Amino acid sequence: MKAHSKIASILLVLSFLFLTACGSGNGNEIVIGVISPTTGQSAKMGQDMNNAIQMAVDEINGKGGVNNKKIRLVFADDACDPQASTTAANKLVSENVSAVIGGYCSSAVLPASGVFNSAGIPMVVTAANSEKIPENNYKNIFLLNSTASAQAQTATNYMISNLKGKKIAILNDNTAYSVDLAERTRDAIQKAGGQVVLYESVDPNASDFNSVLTKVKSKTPDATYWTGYYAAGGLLIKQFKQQGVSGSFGVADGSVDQTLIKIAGENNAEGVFATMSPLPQFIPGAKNWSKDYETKFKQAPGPYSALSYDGMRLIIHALEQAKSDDPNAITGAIAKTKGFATFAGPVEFKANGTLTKSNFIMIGVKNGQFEMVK
Amino acid sequence: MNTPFLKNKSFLYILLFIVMIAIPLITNRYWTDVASTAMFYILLALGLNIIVGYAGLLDLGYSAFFAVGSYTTGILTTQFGVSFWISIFLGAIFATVLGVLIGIPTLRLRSDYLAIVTLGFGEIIRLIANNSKFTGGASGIYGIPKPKIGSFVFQSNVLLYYLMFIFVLLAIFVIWRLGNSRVGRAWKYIREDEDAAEAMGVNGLYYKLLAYGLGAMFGGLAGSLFAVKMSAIAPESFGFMQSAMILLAVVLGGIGRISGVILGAVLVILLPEAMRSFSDWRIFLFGVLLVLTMIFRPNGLWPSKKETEEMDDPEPLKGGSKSVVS
Amino acid sequence: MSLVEVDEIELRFGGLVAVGDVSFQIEEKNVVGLIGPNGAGKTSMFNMITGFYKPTKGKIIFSGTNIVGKKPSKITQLGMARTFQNIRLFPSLTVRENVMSGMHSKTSQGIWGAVLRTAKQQKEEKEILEIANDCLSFVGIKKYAGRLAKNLPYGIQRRVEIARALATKPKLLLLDEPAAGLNLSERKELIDLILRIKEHFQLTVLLIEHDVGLVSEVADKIVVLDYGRKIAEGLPNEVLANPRVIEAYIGKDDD
Amino acid sequence: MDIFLQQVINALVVGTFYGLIALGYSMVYGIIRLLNFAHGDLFMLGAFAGFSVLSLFTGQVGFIGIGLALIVSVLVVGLIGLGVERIAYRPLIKKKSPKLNLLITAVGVSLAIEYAVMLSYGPSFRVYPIQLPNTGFHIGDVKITYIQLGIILFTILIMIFLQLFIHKSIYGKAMRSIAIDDTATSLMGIPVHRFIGLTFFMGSGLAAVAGVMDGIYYGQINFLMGFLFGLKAFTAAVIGGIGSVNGAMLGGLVLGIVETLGTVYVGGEWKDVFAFGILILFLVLKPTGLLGEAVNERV
Repeated sequence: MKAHSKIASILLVLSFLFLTACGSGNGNEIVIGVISPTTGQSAKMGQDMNNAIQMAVDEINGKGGVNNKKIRLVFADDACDPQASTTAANKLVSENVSAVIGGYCSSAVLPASGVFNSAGIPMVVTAANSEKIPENNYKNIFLLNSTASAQAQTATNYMISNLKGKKIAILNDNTAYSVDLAERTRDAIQKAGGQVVLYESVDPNASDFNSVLTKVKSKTPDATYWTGYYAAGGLLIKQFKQQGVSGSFGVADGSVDQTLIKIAGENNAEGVFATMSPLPQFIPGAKNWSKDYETKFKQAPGPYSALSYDGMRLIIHALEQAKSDDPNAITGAIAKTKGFATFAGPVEFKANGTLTKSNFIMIGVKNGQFEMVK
Repeated sequence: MNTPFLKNKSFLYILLFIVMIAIPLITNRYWTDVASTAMFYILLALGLNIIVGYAGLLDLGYSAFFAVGSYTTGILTTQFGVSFWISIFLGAIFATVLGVLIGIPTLRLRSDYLAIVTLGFGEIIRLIANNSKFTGGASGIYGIPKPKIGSFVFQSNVLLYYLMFIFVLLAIFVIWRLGNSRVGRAWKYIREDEDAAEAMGVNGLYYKLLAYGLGAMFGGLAGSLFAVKMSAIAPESFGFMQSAMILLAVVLGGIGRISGVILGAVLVILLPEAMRSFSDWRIFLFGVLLVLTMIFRPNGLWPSKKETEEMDDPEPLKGGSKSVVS
Repeated sequence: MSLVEVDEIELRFGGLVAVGDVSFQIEEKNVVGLIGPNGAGKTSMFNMITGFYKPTKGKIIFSGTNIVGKKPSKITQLGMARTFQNIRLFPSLTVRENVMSGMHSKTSQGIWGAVLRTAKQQKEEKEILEIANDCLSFVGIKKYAGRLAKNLPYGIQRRVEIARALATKPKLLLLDEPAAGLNLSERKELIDLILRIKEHFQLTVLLIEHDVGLVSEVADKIVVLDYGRKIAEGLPNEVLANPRVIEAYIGKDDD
Repeated sequence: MDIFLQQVINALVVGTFYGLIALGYSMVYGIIRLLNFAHGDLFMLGAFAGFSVLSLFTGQVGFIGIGLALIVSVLVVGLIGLGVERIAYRPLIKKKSPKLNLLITAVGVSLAIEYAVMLSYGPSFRVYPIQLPNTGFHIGDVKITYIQLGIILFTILIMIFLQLFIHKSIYGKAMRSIAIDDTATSLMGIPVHRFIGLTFFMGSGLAAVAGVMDGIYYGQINFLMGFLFGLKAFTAAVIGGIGSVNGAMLGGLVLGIVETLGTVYVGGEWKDVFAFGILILFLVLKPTGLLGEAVNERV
């Protein structure tokens, strides 16, 4: 008796799930999908992105919507995991979204972009920036954040020209994003006539980097550049200073977070330089926006909030241009974008979906805060 | 009273089969994707069940075999233009060989040591995938083509779902027959009491290796299918969490029994999808579930087999004091 | 002719000599009893013959082959079967499956046979089932065939273990304290069973027992161990009258 | 040469942490032959308990604050360790469940602890509310900070205390006799479960000490930090000989040195491959470790 009632109940659960799955938007609204990590280790980043996207949508809906239709957002959690990401992407496709925005971890964006490509839905990626994404040559995937090679170039220029560095050490945390950036920085430095005295990977889950840093110290570098995330970055800075390694320490955009300074300790972090996509607090025109964001969500915008806000505005702009919510028309309109104004300056795309112009800026830590470097 | 019950049960199995066939036809892309994920989890869980459920060896690094299958298909199809069908075959062979190579020195160890060794080994495989050039390093391999027969390409999710379904049916058939054979019984004897099994002439090491190799093979198969389904693979997918989830699938439904393992795999995939808003609670709840299952229902959620009394020899026997076999 | 020749066997655990310099023979179709007080080295002796312990010195010849250093499973395949002092069944398997394990060493089907269900495999499976049922009937527990081993009373579990050993079709059956924990009527049934086994299967039996009375009722020959050494060997009534044996037992009681 | 010596100092500090966690692993395994998979997570819990205590202080935290954090953390985590034994393991041990079930339970406990902490403290890294100065002294070109010295000295103190406790008190004898035969021990009137509980409490407490010291030294904690550390600690326990107190410490130091040398001569990304590689080598070639005694399994 028990066995078959069990199977029956499984069938019941299954059919229930399918029923709830059905039901999609009606003709009076435009459905836009948001894919970002809202659970797992990067949950905060995803939430910061979602907030900014919601803010842009609320603004336009407050003005009566676009093309006389209101925009409705559908959120899907990719948990920064490739497997969860394809499921999330398929969920959005099933919801008949017109376009998709989001994408924080490159490793999750890679498989998801394949799903959107085969479904013909445009995606505006507002954080992830691995070079592997454009290498697929998908015509409907657009990267609003400059890719690793642009950042590598910005970092190289700063270290070689501004710091007058010759001997550079590069450390990465062995994740897709970090290795990619590290490799490109190494190549750029060598091309610019600098010398890469040490190129190493560290385990981001470890907390003791002294052995690597002793190795760095022995090479007496003029600058050390870290391409990983802020948690390990903070510890590296702290132990870097403890050991008294020569030269300055710099980090890439993944480490630009107030927590980096807290982990490292204010004294240790002083003078650390960073390459970063434009944060609202560094852009004169974005001061008011940051304030609005804080009033609305009771917290400061995250590193990718501004880009996500601009990404959503870009999609709205494309909807207006295309005068349609057909995915293909939106793709076409985004590809044809010319000089669309964002916090980081005017935006347009190359054929592979990356920005024509790098938007990276140099910032540095002063008195425990990140500030623009003049 | 047995016959109507049996009929009822097989009726339900047929119904289940029809539902499984119908899923992509009556639902949307999302549920087809979830169902495909469930399919390949079933395959993984069935494979791990040979090792954990049948032979009683705790393997905490099963995702290593799954990684070998994935990377074999990923590398061969993208860099050498090898057909998927050859790559899945080779993937299964590599996984099996690796399983045997790892098994020879480690299967002599005590069961708890084995658990940690397999865990360490799983991490080593993940790190190799992460640190090596030929595996695409940390960003993995992308642009893996879909399988095809002649000019027919398994392009859509639906076709891939059916492909996986066929593999799952095949696996059920093979593992069910193995489980009910001399080999399957030998595994269970080892699981129940290795010394006693040895005393009955069962070569423990040989059968443990066999279980390990076969389990690895199914892991490799599932890995190849995973690679073509995802089209991009990265080392993140092959960590300890993956191994733990597969283990949970095996334990939750009913360790050692095919129907239980399938139920477990479906639950492990379906529950988090059904409770998306609780997803932060997911792994916590899974951990608690593992503990509760072991304490209260060590044989899993699937109902246990009934014991039967048989008629025979008139000579009555008086039992002594009741005891537990230790 | 002797089926087993134990030749100057020695077993040390570190510095401790558990069994030292013991030799004896087991003649074919005899019931031999191995007795001795607690800690005399009976079980160690037993574990060496069955391959669970490796002796540090000496030879054990079983039907012409030296089995020292062979795995237990290999020794079982050569025709030896054992029971355990503290019953070692496969607890969550049925009694029938337990007894079927005995046929493992007499059959050969592997993966392909199992998956393809070849004619040969099916024949073997049928044979395994038949023999298992026969053995169950012989020890009188067919009724319990479908029950899980762990849910049965002690006396029945003992019989399952003997049935399982019989299913290996052994030349030599080794019983490790089969009477331990049995009540009087069960003990009597056990004596009957051992005699029936000997007669019906024409088997050789090595019996380890604490219960000297039981051994003297069934054994053709008795070997006595004390402190790891052999102190007597011979016909039951001779051995039991041997003053050294009496001293070993009584001296022990006085401790 | 100086660089090599500096690396040895680095290795010593890491090894100290591994050793402290390995102690608890070893003690629990020594007494009930259970591989407490969740042990690394107790270390993590210790770090978080210390975090909570130190967060109560405003302004500069002195030695009193650190002492308080250590004591509270040891008590809290010790009790949680006791609770885990009581709730998750004891029912199975009493039922004489197969070892497989116990191990699976341990994996479940580990996941539950990790994600319970994630749910209450959040998934991101937390910064320890204490910043100690970088000052230290030089021996030649080798720099040793006072914190490093403090950690090493404190650990040596704990080791001495443990040695005395195990060898001079009834506890050590009871522990060994339980390991040999728990039924016989309980027949002799020794409260076996109380001693098992005490072992869990002490093992968990040691992990908590390591957790707080880790938090203070590195300054950053996360709910998953125990997983890798636990594995490494197990490796250390195996290298030293599981069940042996001195072995656990020695194993920790050996592992620290192996990892550091691996980082120096091969590369940081292969560090863990070295650690797990040496674990497998030891288990296969010398399962009793450097200082362990052979354990006979009863037939």
